[in-house]
Amino acid sequence: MHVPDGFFNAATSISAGVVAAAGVAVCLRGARRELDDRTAPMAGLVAAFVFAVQMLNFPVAAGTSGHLLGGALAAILVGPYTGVLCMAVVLLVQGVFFADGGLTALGVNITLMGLVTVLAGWGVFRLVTGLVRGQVVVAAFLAALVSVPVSALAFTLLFWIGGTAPIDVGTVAAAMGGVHLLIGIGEGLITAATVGAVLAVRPDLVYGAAGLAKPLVLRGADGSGTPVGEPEPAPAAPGALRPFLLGGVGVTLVLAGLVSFFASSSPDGLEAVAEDKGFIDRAADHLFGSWALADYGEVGGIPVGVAGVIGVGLVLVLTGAVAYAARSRNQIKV
Amino acid sequence: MNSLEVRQLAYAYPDGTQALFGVDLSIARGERVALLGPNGAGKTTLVMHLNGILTAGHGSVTVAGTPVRKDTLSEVRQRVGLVFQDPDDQLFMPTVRDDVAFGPANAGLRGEDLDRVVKDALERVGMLDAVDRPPHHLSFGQRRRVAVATVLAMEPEILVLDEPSSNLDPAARRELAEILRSLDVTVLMVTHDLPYALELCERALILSDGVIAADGPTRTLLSDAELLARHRLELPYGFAVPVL
Amino acid sequence: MNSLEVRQLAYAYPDGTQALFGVDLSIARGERVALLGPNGAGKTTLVMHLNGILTAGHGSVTVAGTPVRKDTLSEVRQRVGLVFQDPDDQLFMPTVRDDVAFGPANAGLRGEDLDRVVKDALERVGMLDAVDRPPHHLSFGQRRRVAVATVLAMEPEILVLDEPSSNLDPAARRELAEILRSLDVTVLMVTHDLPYALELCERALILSDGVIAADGPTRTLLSDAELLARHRLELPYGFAVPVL
Amino acid sequence: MVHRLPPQCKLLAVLAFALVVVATPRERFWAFAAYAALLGGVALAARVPVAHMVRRMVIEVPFVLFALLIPVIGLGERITVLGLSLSVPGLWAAWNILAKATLGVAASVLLAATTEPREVLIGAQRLRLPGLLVQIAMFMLRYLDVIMDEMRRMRVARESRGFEARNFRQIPVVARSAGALFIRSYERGERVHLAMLSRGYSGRMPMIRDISASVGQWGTALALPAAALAVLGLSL
Ligand SMILES: Nc1ncnc2c1ncn2[C@@H]1O[C@H](COP(=O)(O)OP(=O)(O)OP(=O)(O)O)[C@@H](O)[C@H]1O
Ligand SMILES: Nc1ncnc2c1ncn2[C@@H]1O[C@H](COP(=O)(O)OP(=O)(O)OP(=O)(O)O)[C@@H](O)[C@H]1O
Ligand SMILES: [Mg+2]
Ligand SMILES: [Mg+2]
Repeated sequence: MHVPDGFFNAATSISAGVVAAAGVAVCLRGARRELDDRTAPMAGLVAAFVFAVQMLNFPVAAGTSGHLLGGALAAILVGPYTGVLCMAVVLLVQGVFFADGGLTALGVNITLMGLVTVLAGWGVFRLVTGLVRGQVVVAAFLAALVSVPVSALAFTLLFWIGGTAPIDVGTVAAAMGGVHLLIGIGEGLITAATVGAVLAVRPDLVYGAAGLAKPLVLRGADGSGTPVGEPEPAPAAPGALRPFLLGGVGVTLVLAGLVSFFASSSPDGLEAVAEDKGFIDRAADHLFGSWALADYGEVGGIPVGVAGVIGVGLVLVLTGAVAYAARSRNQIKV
Repeated sequence: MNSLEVRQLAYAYPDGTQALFGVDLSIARGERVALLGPNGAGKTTLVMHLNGILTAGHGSVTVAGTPVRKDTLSEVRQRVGLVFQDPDDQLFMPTVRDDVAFGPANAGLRGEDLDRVVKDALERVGMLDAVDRPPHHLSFGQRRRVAVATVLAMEPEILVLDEPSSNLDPAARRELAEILRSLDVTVLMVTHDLPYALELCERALILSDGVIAADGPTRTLLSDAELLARHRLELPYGFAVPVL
Repeated sequence: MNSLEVRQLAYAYPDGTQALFGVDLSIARGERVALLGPNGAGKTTLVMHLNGILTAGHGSVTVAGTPVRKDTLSEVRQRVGLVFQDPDDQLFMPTVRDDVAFGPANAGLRGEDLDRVVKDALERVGMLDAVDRPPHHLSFGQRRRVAVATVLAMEPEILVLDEPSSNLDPAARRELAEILRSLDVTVLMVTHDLPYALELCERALILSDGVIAADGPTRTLLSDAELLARHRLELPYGFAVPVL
Repeated sequence: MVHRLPPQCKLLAVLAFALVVVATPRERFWAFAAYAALLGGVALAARVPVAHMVRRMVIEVPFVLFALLIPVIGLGERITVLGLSLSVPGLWAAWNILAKATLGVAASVLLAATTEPREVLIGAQRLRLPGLLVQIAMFMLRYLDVIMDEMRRMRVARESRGFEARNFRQIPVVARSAGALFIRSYERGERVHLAMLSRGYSGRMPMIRDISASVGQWGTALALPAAALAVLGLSL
């Protein structure tokens, strides 16, 4: 999904650049709180890891293949602020050294693959860990799963607003969302496997899942042991709904903000929307019905934020349901 | 004032494995001390505390009178030079030259002085020819030598070496001994090579199961076959402690 | 039929450094041979050709009559067990058990047989206690032992070891010698530990600057101080070649 | 000469060039030809082999495919080309993306081919990119080596014990090693970082070489975007 130069018009590229720069600036301040003096090496390592696994292509149905985005993984391992920084650096390095993603599209790329994936991933992660305490791996799976289609929908939306080609946003969103839901499953599996493995041997490395330290033992000359030191206090249970809401609202705000911000640069799109009265029906129809890009010739354009917001909402509801199911199963077991 | 003072040091790795169970030792300025012990005894773990790479879970470490704490780390690291057991952990720059220059450059050295220090350190370990090669393209023994050079270039007061002679060819092993003897610094050397310990160090410590099990003149310890055997140590076949 | 046949083997690394300049050697079935030589001589490079990790730039390698080629690789690797110089190159699975089981499982072993083989190999190197720990959380010496176990578990016909005794504690060093003596396989062992070579191997090769510089009974080579000195080899201080 | 220019000059030049390219209206065919010629000139002066350029530009392929799809799914007026019904705005858009993306990729490849990554980052620092970002990027490049190395080691280790990744069923093995890879490289990275700290690292790479740029060097570097801008001006 690395957007090259020339994909978006200049206004969109620059506006996205402003959004990205603002986001990164906020994260630069927040990151220091997350990791103190180890920020740079830790983030660098996660960035390198994300970069490396982005080269792992896995097959998705119908002859396409996807690769890891890594936003959710980064957020879970080093926290959301540092996570955004990691993604920004990955994209920067890819753009500058590997010509992967255009230099003028850096803002778009950071917004879509950094800000959106991290926010969506982290929001879902907090929601699920808040609902079912200790299910970090499940939460990681869902977070990663959701982050991919959300990012794809954001891309579609942005392209519809400020892209250099006219498209039918509904069909493209449906197609993009569908394919990326599948890619999201791959993303979710790899993320869950990685987080699970790290959790098993270095729980201290998973942000927010701080482990319980055993007390140390001192051994005398006779071989007898005396315990010393007090175990560290257990981390406070993450607040259930509030962080999630913040995350979810954040994602929606970013999308909505982008929509209104770019509306002016794309009058044709707006006019088309204005003409199209029954757009909600149409949107639902497209989201669920027309995977095969059947009627692209006929439609003039589809609701702006609506497709995106519906997409986001749908995904959140879905995750909520899955999390709820997971919790009730958990309770039965206990 | 002692160069190194360790009091009741205990440490557990993040995964819960406790490696040190209350280590006590002190080493005077200018002493050369061998640290012996079986695999997994905690030698490397102990050594990593001496310049604050690991932080004591309990107890204290004092280097030349300065306690090792967050706020004293940079001073401590200036004084203690540590050669890691695995040279790949130690070498990280794109060329051998940059790697050896890294420490002195951080200490403020520049230009010709820097070049001279780098050349000197590499010459001592016989790796001057490789100065422009990337470290990860060297043979294992060559990497170990460069690792030693990076630390020599910093001219530390206290030199801590974790199995420096392993993977060195026999001549390099002897040359390293000569270098260490020629320096006027405190040396703590982890080794499984008991003849080497005897050759270089007057005093030896045995670390076993995370505590110091013996401390005394190397010659005395190595003559006590029973003590050695208790800690999985033994003199190699064909070797006899030379009579003075 | 010879276990190993190397003919005119030359090799240059991708960065242009030529490490081997025409190596010739042959080792008969059941022999135990030591490969000696200074740092950077090309020992590791040579050894990596013996199971096809590196591919000959010129010349040929034949293992038990099978030439090492792309299409014979899996057969060759079944026969040749290689213990790397750096245990981190060898261990990659999340637990010690998985790592030791990896080779036999690839060869088709399952269930109880697999468990038995794993347990057996770990017991031999004294690491059975660590069976469920992640290998990268072991001490260096412990990792080296597990690395040896991964290869023992594959029961290869030809065992190639790159400095297996470095970082081992003295008792483990002796135990490894006993294991190697107890196995009825061909052994090629790279080492800088000349007494160890003398103890274990009847025959020795000296590789120097990418060619074989000497080949003969270990005892004879080690008694030739001048030959040794030419190749940066020397017997350690306090060691005398024991009289038979 | 291109190789020796200070990295901050080159970085800024490439960025400015890409901006000019993106800002060029898509109807001005010959402006794009002139840009391509400019890049060709730089590549010639820097002696970057054509084969290298081509190989590195493969990265663009997925988006070329996407661009080719746009005329098919695009909206608006349609024409028929070789029996295919294509959208005219879609065709324009595809051309626009192909031309601009290709030029952008070529410029980046040229930059990467003539400058060490570490230098680019030092240059970026000079251009006031936040220090923390530069540091993260430095560590990323450093650890990329570590991770690639660990990946290679793990692959060799697997293969030398009889593993062949041909079979679909062996995916679990690879998946299991992904987690192990992270921890391994993390812990090695951690130790390397500690080794740096124990040799006095304080968050900034020591400047072993000085890289300040002279006015002349700025002039040389900015000649590229200036020429591009001139082309744009002329084409209006
Ligand atoms: N990163 C780690 N995580 C968890 N446990 C570890 C780690 N490193 C070492 N250990 C364990 O701590 C104990 C002490 O290890 P240490 O590396 O200090 O031993 P050592 O005396 O240096 O051994 P060797 O002679 O083999 O190098 C061992 O039981 C080891 O398994
Ligand atoms: N990956 C590599 N790339 C380039 N050159 C290399 C690489 N590995 C080793 N070399 C070079 O090849 C030569 C032989 O190296 P090799 O590792 O075979 O030596 P060795 O005999 O095993 O030494 P040691 O006793 O130190 O392990 C050396 O000059 C070394 O610098
Ligand atoms: Mg150790
Ligand atoms: Mg070697």
